[in-house]
Amino acid sequence: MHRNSTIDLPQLKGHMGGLDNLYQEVILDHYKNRRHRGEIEGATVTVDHNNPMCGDEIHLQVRLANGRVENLGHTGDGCSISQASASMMSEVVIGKSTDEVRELIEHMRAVMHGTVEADEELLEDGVALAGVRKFPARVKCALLSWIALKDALEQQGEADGK
Amino acid sequence: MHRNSTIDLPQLKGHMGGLDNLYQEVILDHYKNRRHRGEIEGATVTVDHNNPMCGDEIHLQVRLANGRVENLGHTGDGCSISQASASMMSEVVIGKSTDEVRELIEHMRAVMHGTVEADEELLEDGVALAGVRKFPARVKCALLSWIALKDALEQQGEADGK
Amino acid sequence: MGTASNWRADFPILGRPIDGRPLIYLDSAATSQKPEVVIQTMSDYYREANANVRRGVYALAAESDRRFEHARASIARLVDASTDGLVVTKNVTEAINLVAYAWGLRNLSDGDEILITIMEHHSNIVPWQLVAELTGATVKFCPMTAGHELDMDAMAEMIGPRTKVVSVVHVSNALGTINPVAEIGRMAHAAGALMVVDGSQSVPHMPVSFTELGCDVLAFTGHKMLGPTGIGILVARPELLDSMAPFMGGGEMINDVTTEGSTYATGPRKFEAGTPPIAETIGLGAAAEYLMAIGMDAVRAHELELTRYALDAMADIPGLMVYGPSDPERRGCPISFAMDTVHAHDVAQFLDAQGVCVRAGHHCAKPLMRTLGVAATARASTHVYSTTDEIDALVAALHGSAAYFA
Amino acid sequence: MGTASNWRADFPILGRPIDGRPLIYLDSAATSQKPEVVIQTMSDYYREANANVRRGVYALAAESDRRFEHARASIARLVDASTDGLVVTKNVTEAINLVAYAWGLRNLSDGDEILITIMEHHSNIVPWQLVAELTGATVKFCPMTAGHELDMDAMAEMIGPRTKVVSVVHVSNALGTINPVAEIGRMAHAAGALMVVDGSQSVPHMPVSFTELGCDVLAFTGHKMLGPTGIGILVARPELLDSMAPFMGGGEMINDVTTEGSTYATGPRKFEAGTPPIAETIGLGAAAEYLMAIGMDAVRAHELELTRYALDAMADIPGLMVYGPSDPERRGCPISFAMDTVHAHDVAQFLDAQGVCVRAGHHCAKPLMRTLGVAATARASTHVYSTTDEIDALVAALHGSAAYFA
Ligand SMILES: Cc1ncc(COP(=O)(O)O)c(C=O)c1O
Ligand SMILES: Cc1ncc(COP(=O)(O)O)c(C=O)c1O
Repeated sequence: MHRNSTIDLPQLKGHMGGLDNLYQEVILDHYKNRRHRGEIEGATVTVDHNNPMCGDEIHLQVRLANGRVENLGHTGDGCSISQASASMMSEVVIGKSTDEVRELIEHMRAVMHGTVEADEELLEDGVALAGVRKFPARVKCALLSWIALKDALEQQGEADGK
Repeated sequence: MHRNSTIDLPQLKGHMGGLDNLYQEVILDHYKNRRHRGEIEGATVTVDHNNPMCGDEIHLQVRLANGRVENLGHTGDGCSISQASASMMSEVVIGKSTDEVRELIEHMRAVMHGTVEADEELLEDGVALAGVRKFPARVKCALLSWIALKDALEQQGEADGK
Repeated sequence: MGTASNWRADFPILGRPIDGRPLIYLDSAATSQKPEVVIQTMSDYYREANANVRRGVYALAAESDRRFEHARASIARLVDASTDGLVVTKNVTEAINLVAYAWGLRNLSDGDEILITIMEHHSNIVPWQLVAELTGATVKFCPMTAGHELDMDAMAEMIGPRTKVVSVVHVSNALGTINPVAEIGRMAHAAGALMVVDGSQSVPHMPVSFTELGCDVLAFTGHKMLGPTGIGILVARPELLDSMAPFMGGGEMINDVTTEGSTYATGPRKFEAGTPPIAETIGLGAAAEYLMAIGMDAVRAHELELTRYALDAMADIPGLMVYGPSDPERRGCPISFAMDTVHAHDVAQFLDAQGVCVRAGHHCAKPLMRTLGVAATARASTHVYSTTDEIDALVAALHGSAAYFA
Repeated sequence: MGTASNWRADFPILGRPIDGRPLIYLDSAATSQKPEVVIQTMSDYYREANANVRRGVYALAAESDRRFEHARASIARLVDASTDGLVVTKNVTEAINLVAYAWGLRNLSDGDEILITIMEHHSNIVPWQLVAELTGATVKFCPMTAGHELDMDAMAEMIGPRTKVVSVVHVSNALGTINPVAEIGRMAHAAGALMVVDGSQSVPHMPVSFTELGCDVLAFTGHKMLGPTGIGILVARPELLDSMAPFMGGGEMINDVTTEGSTYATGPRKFEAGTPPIAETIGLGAAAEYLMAIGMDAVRAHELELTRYALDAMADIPGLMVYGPSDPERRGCPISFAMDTVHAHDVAQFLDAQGVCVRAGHHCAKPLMRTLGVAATARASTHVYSTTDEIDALVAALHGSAAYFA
């Protein structure tokens, strides 16, 4: 046998190197207690996105009014990273102006593509997602909800004739 | 330089090993003086065949009557092997019964595919074509007119309702 | 030909640690590893005999032709078929599209039905949807039972006078289920329909005889059967090939080309436009010979043992759901599973940290996933080089992942 | 990067005697030889990093992805294009069929014209004839001048309001002629037509910038550019790809698949159904890097010198007719010729006995051959590894063949 089949279970967490960096406590916490999960009232735009490579799905409902994201709710199915990311994103974007949100989305994309360092002021808990960069296959999971929100802003913009 | 650029020309023939076996005198003679080249009178069936891999073409006119190949003429364009083969074939099939000709064609195919030795009684000059077997790319050239003749016999058979 | 451990030594990648850990490769259903002889046969070809095939008069071209035709014969022999019906494509996806376009575009029309199953890979769904759209035909999906096998009663009912083609996966890549394709073929033929079998997950792992299956088309893909990427195979009855219009046009597939129009080659070449994947054919020939030297019965016996061992061990993992038939005899190699508390991607990621490579996702079978009510599963899959030790490592890591994400 | 003789040492096959003779390979227009780095890069991939691409979460799959994407970027860089427009196919023939089917089937109808030229390869003729047949469009052939160049006056006249697509070979494989494709592209665009360039014989031999050519599609084939068999490339404007319906359906090219219908991926993937030729892409990436390290200007300069040298030497052979432009600057690498007393096949066979590999036949350009009034020509063609010594050997053998068959 290549390895011992009895892994010392309680010891695992904190001893898995890069993996612990991917699955930080704050990420698992958002995964287990997803903020703003569910439908919202008065959504002005709804988008469905999926990751065709793996099957992760996100349904986003957004209430855009007065140039702000007034409320946002998400449902769907996916891995801890995609779900935690949606949860973290919700927390940070609600209440912000659409310009600020657009900037946030761009920042998050740049972080994931490794061109800038994550800014905790901007991303709050979402700063933990920076650990995903080491796992290229998961970057799409982390970005799924952010891309969906970008799409929602654009659709609203078009509907408003901008 | 890899080789001497002044080849001693008059010495070439008879010193080219396998090549001399391919281009036997009798083949080059048939190539230069093609027997039964041209159109014939009273052809009962005409076929056009080509070798799609190289462009060799053969047009065969056959007069089939009384169960025999009464006459045959060929035109077309091709390499020494395909042309010599048409010439040799013409000599040997004219006057034979269609059954004998069918047998001849099968013999020639078997020779080319290496399953039997060439029978000089049957093939006459055509026995020289056996040297082609060593050059798989040229087997199709050697067989072109024979396959065309086979096709002609079949077409006539169908026309005669057999 | 020895035993699994001997075979294992033939695969150079399995001897190299990845990130300092031994590689435990359980993703053979996505693509298999390659034995040294396959890699070397292709390199040798490029170093010794490289020339375009089927047209050169020089000795090097004759040698290239010889190796190419030798390989085609070996591939045909593996599936008990004739080279007269063997078409080389770039992957099984092209092979199925070829049938859909070349046969379907001219033989399907409004009201006709294409019958596939709910457990097909996208490569046996989308080509049919595309020709359906172009011809007015409809694509029907045969459902499966609660035991994740094809519902043969439904199949019998769905095959009717409108059915023009039935196309079924031999072994499901997402469930492992072995489907009774010979029986379905008889039903299809009785209704006058064409029978197509997607052998992508069967041909690499068990004896498959095109002749005995009795289907019209058998398609499979090189990279899953110890061969290279860039090659797929379509085997068809030669008469079917003759009756089909060409798919792609170009060099090699013609009889004559004029400015007025073209006529086409006969036999498999009509469907092999352009320079074929020469080195890949030669590499796949080496893979076929390697498999035949082991013997497909021995391959099947080895993998069946692994499947039985894995199903047993996985039954003891709390919260683990295994898809597909519970009887290992009714399964090929892929074992799809889900853990109730951990998402498939997270399982796969955790396993990777233990050196265990499994796939997570929809396995290109989204209609099946919807039927199962999941977005993704994890999947472990073996080949000749796999061992029970590797299954042990998988099982240990699965226990670990439940703990890690608890 | 040194000189031709250095480059030559990079090609293992050229160091091996064939039947006891050094190999004098002058058939690079049919397929090129491969440098060691290309062969080794593919073997290394199979021995170190083999895993299916674009979906695995494990480290081995990430490494496979990394090599694959790195290669795509190198290939794009070679032709000054963006990877967003780079579609991987099995050969250039598939690339052209892809455009013919995916664009043509939906954009052509009765009365529309497809304009190609009399010097096209069958792979740029037959796909258009096939879609013409399916759509009612007509294929027109632009003629050439007595000097074997495109008749640009005729071209100007033939491009009209009915012209929907113009597809032209950049360098003729049978004549060597370089065609003014940028200029033709401007004419095509002025008429609102799509411009497709077959770069099979240009991309391997000279600097080609997709951006500067200004065409809509540039297609080329891996095995002629020091890369492996089993891969071709289509480069297109990304907007064009977006506007096109899919060609083949299957895994990888989808966004979602349901029993009701499917939606497709965006970008190049929409046209890459099934497992791509992974090792082949990585091998072609190595070939592109090898060519860029030499520099395409240096490649062109070297081959131009060889062409000039060969045309000069061949001019002295009695009874030898050379096709194509007499000015070497107006030619790529292929040199087609005929001897008045010896048929092309016999020439090629005799040359082979001298160790010189040339091609004889119609070069998949039968409409051109008919225009030239011949059934076949012989053709010599070079690449970076070719030398003037080899041209000397060719010329000596041509003298010999006239004597042999006299
Ligand atoms: C100009 C040209 N176009 C197309 C092709 C076809 O290439 P492939 O056979 O690789 O598809 C060739 C080579 O045979 C060629 O020279
Ligand atoms: C059952 C089945 N069909 C089709 C395919 C598609 O194979 P490829 O991607 O090689 O065309 C696969 C593998 O992905 C498969 O498992």
